[in-house]
Amino acid sequence: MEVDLTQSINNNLFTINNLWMMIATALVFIMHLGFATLETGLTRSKNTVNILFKNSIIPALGILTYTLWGFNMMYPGESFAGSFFGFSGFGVFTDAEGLTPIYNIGYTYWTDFLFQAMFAATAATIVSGAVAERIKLSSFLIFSTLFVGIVYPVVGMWKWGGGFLNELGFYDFAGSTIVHSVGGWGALTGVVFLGPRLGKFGKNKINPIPGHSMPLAVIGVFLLWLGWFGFNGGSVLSADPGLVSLVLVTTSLAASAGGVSAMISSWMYTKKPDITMVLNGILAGLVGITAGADLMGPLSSIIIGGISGSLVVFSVVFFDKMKLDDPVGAMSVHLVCGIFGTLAVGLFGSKAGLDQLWAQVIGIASTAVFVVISTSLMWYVLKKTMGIRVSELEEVEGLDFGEHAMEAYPEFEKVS
Amino acid sequence: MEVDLTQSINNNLFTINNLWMMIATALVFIMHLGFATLETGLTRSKNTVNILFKNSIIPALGILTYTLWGFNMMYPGESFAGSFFGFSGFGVFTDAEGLTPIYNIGYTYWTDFLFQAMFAATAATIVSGAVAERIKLSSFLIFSTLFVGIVYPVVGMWKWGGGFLNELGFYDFAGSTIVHSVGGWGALTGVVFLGPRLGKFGKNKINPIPGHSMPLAVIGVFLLWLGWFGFNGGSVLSADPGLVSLVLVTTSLAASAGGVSAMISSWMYTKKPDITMVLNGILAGLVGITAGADLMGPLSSIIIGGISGSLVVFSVVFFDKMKLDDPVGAMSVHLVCGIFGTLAVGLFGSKAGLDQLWAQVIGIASTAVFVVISTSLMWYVLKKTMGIRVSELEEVEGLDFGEHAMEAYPEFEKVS
Amino acid sequence: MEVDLTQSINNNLFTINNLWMMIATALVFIMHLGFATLETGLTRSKNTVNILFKNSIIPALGILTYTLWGFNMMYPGESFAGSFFGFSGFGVFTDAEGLTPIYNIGYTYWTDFLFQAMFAATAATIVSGAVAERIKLSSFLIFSTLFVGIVYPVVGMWKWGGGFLNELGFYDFAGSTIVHSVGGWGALTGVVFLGPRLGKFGKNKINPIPGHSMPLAVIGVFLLWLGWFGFNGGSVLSADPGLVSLVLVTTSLAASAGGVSAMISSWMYTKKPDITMVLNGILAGLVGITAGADLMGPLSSIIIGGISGSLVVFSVVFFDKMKLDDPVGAMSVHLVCGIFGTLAVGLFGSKAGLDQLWAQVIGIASTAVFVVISTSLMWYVLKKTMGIRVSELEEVEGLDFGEHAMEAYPEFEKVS
Amino acid sequence: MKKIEAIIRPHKVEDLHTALQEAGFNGITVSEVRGYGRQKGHKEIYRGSEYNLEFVPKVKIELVCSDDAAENAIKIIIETSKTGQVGDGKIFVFSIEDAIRIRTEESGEQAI
Amino acid sequence: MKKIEAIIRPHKVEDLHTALQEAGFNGITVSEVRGYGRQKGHKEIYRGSEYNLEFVPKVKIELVCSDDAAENAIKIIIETSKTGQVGDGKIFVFSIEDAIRIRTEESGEQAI
Amino acid sequence: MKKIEAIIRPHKVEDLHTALQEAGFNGITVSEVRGYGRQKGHKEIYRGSEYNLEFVPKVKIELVCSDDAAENAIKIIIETSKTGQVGDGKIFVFSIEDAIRIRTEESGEQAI
Ligand SMILES: Nc1ncnc2c1ncn2[C@@H]1O[C@H](COP(=O)(O)OP(=O)(O)O)[C@@H](O)[C@H]1O
Ligand SMILES: Nc1ncnc2c1ncn2[C@@H]1O[C@H](COP(=O)(O)OP(=O)(O)O)[C@@H](O)[C@H]1O
Ligand SMILES: Nc1ncnc2c1ncn2[C@@H]1O[C@H](COP(=O)(O)OP(=O)(O)O)[C@@H](O)[C@H]1O
Repeated sequence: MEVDLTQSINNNLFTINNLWMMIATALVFIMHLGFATLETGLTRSKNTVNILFKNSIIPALGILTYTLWGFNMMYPGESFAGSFFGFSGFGVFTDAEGLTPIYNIGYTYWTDFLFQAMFAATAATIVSGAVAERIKLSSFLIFSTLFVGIVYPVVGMWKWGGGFLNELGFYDFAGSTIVHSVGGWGALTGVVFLGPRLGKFGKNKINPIPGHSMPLAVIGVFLLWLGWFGFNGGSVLSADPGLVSLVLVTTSLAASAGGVSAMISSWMYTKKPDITMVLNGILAGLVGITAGADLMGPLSSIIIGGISGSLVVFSVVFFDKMKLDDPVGAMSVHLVCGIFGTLAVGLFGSKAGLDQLWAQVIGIASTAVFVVISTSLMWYVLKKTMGIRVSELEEVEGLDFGEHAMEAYPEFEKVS
Repeated sequence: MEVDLTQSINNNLFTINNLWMMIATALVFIMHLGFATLETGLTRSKNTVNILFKNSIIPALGILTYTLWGFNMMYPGESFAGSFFGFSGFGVFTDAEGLTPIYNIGYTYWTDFLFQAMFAATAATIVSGAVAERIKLSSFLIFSTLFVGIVYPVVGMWKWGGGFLNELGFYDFAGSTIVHSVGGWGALTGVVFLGPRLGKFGKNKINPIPGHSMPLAVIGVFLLWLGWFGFNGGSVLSADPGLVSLVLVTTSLAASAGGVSAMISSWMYTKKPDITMVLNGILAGLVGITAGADLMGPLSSIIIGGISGSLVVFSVVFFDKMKLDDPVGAMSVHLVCGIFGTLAVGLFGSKAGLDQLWAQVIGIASTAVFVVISTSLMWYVLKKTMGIRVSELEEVEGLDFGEHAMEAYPEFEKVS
Repeated sequence: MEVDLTQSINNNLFTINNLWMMIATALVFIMHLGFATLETGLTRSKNTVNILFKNSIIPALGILTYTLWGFNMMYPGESFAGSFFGFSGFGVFTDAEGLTPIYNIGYTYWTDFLFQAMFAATAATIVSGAVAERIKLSSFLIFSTLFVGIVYPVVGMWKWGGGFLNELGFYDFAGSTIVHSVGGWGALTGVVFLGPRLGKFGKNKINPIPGHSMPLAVIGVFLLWLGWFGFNGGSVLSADPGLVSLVLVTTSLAASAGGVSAMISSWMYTKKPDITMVLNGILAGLVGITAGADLMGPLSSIIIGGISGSLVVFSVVFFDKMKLDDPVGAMSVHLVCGIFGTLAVGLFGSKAGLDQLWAQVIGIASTAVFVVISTSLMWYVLKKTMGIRVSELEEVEGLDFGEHAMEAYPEFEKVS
Repeated sequence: MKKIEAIIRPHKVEDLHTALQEAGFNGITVSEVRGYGRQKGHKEIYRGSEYNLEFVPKVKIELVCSDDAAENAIKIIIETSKTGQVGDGKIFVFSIEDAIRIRTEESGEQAI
Repeated sequence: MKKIEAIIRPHKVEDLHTALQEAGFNGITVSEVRGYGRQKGHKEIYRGSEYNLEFVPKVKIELVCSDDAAENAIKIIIETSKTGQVGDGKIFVFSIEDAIRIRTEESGEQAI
Repeated sequence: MKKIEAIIRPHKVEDLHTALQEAGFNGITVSEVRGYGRQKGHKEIYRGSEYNLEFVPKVKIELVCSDDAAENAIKIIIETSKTGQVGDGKIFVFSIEDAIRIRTEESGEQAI
């Protein structure tokens, strides 16, 4: 009888944990809308249909790829895993056990799969922003499918699937490296292979190309912050009250500090408070805290967020100076702050120390090497075969005409 | 003492289940914003205030009507129910028992009521999109009130309230028929009685009337997908880990497959990838899976979503050919895919079989007959008395002027 | 052994409760996006960057201030609290006990803190709308920091921190007075000190200044309604099934009744149904029910919401007549309906009675006195030192140019 | 050559465009304007206050043609744009010194 | 008849409109333009880079009137639109061959 | 004095503006229009139906200058705006009776 009671209690805990993980999944899902509106807001209206199209279809493609093979490549299970690569077959499937605490006290097999699938698609979405306003749709779709389907799960397996980075002691709570800088490196190679948008860099002159709708950008950032509650909070992998609530606090403090610090930096640097910098600062804080969101206290979170927020301001300016054209600042947010956040695990919080720092450096470096090489290869092959950039005329007229024969705001006379 | 423990454990389970049902309620609520932005985005800006007005007031009216009598008409309880109609009195009320597991292990009386009330209003919102840009506001409000207050609860009672469709073995998990095709039939009769928008059909020519804002449409679809986690996931009526997580997976897979399949179909059909088709494809997949979201595995979900996604593309074209003018594609999404999804229960998944298929056909047919007749009557009477269509001049100038004396985007010179 | 079981059961309940409180926190967070879009929609596009900036940075500043000292000022704990003021030191910190049911069966220390921090920032956001389109950014940021950091926690402590209003029997469930009318009084003094926008009041003539985007306003109101599920539902401070679900029902019924009643009032008053009034009516109903959301039945909720919805319509007109220029109607919604809602606790529901009514009046009055005096002082000092209003030229050209050197919608030719 | 400017109701643009095309006018330029005239604009309502929106949305059509063709163009504009209600709009006729086609640098009547 | 085109500051439109109305001018057409001139536009900032927004938002007023009334119209425009700061704008005066009211087909001065 | 109106491709505005500035033309007015001409517009697709978007986005440049300067202005416009593809646009030249600078009330060539 007592056994029965214990099991009921256990089942209840399982149900609670699983409930939180499902909600976290929904929150990560809504990040895709966040990315869609942010990227749309920060680009020109003549490319809006194109950006919306990419950001609507990527989650769909990502979830399908992950179903077909990605999940089993990233989490192959012990019997199918090496240190660098593993695979346990195509498709997703579970027996009855997968729906009980025997599978995992924190979630069912299905929740596990869906939560990870939502994560996977975010990596490709990060690239989407950086290459916006000039990339060919068909090439981008192929790139994204390979990126979500191969590059992301391979790196993910190194750490979360039990691969060599995990053995090595590398720590990345919710993916400053595994998700954000993977996306960031893919963005960087994309930007290099594509080149800047027409008119972005004059001789000795950087021409800002303002995005067409600040309200959309703000909607995006708030939705991303909201989604991050699931991204980081869900990475606890249970509803553990102390840990999840700590993670939400560190996440929010880093976001707040990132926003305020970016406001101050940009106000001092350009003499005017720049809303796009505040928005990027908030995201920078979020990315920065992601690797160690469960290890930090309030003060460390504020410091990490604050540093990230300033970093992003100068990073945006730096990439502009390097003539690397990233319309939405994806590299500054996800790559630069992803790296910083990963290092921060060795510098602040309960794991700080030289050994840890070294493990973090190895994690960052091996990810960099693999993603840069594999994505460069992908871009190279795509460039040589089908081409990755739209024609000049198409770029000038807008990708909405060229790729979609459609306008995002087709009205001419409002009252016609 | 053990009894006490068992009861505490039971109470905890009740609290968890109820928590999920409340969250599902909130998710279904946000679908109303999804409908509002989707319909606004797919119509012209001169009718934007009107559409926003309808979509803002419908949930309010729907919830109130449901409070006053709808809930008790749809769920009359055994003692007040016939096979076709039941009613247990006006208003909502519960004693203390309604707040304990004795009422239901999955939710309190209040949660039950509110979850169902949020559902109810969606049916009317479906109609709103199809009749947009030409319907008289006052007539529409009367229609909606009757629709949510009578048509929807009557059909709902047939199945979910324990009526004849339930006895017959008809299966409709979360309402492909009971919600979506009910809305869809109401949309169809509305479209027939109203006629097309001015200028939509020339001689031998279909004139597309593009919606004014694709970002709004995308926001709408993502919010609807999010809301569907509550719509389908909440229809489990408890937080059962295995079942709810399965439902979220089948829901997401069908949505993804719907989007991808619509992309492919429209790309092949018109030679360009059409964002509005991808959006409708996602919704089509969601509607399609709704009847059997708890019965399918991953593969069946992908197939059902995929078929729905193609179906919607050709259905939009078909209704255009039939000169049935539906600005947002509500009939294609909710009616066509609602029917297909209901049939799919007999074709795929754990209930597939000829008997089941037959039960599904009867459910679809009886719903069709009742909704078509009752709504036709309503439209007919409204048309003969107060009229259902605005004047030609008002339609040309926009309903925002005529019905509201207001503009959605009133700025002329941005800097005045 | 039984002790162990009891404790496990207790821990499960703690985990559930805490889960709901974290979700409520996320819902309150999203209200900030609701305020941002609502206020942006109801103002002119030349001030859009400015409004978005304020609404993006306020939550960040608010959360940080609350971390540094606000939380400890509002909830000082018994040992540090007087009747009117208390403080238990800087920063947030907890030992292991704070993460167990010993701290509180409903939530961990971290959840407690974050939920309250999200609440705090809403008070400043309320002011932001009323003073929009003419206030100097730097002065507003200082005002907001002091407002969230001092005014709000002091009043909050009177009731929720165990101060004199609590002892007196004053009742304010989720903050009709403590949050909304605090914000509302701050808005009123701000409006008085600033004066109306240029061109708002001609001689004997009120010139409406329409907001630039109704879709944004609608998005805002729906997000606020959604957030209110957390605002009111979370104020139960546990996941108690009966109480939370009742609160969600009363909240939704009041919102619905508010919307419908505002529709009817405005339709009768101006002969046209006014969407902005419906939106304000929904918010009015929400504010009105907030003080007694756990005390009312369905009928009282509908009555309270209905009265609030009419009140807001006539209040907007009244403030216009008094030449108090409030671009978004913040005073009508938050102040007027905040007061009414607080009184409603003495008039309807389970606590109704003369004694209670008297306690409510005292709570309203003491809040009024303190907030009006303290904020007037702040506005006065700011006005005399750095100034609180932008120059006439800046106001005419828009604050986006003057304060930010940026445009919200910078495109001139859409296709350039 | 003449330049004809017509201020018309927005929903008449398509009909006019079709009619002009059929009559052999192969180019026009269209822009969005707001007009004030005898047609006094709508009463609008915003948050409980009424106000008069004095400016009415109109469309301006610009058409350059040979002196001979002008009369016909004017006829077509009147035919398609007239509803008989106040606010139908105006036609203004200017003489123009020269027209140049940028692509070919042709000038005069060849250019149009 | 004359056509007067004035490029003015956007926030002057309402005053000008009122003044013209009071002086008996019963019709104008207004449109949104961007101008470049001695007034050099704003410095704008976007993501850490400054740039000069050279074009300034302006409003174009078009007014057709009889030869006699033109002088008065010009006076009114100058009076209401002048601030003395660079960027007040310009008035251009054209002669116009004919004006037609579409509704009535009246032409010449009757039409305006 | 002359008024030159040019209808050009939107993405040519910046180049033209720079070139005019360098040549000493210190003021222009720019507005957004849609044009129909030999360039026949795009095929667009919406929800499975194709349609032809006949009007193409163009920009109208208005420039007032002295009679002597007109030729040079025209030359510059042609040089910077010509791509040789159908749709490059048109230049129309008008004579203008007077120009007045509102700020100073100067008139004639001083005003521009
Ligand atoms: N004197 C004028 N100068 C310039 N535009 C004018 C003038 N009079 C009228 N218009 C334009 O013509 C439009 C229609 O004129 P209105 O007087 O309202 O009607 P109608 O043309 O039927 O007499 C106005 O909205 C305005 O744009
Ligand atoms: N030569 C010109 N041709 C056409 N428009 C002009 C010309 N010069 C100025 N403008 C218009 O007049 C506006 C005001 O001119 P500007 O030189 O800035 O100030 P001001 O009129 O005070 O001298 C400009 O923004 C432009 O729209
Ligand atoms: N007769 C005309 N009257 C007014 N505008 C014209 C006329 N013809 C052409 N345009 C304008 O010039 C633009 C370009 O003309 P188009 O015939 O397409 O190419 P091209 O100038 O290369 O011959 C058109 O889009 C239209 O705006």
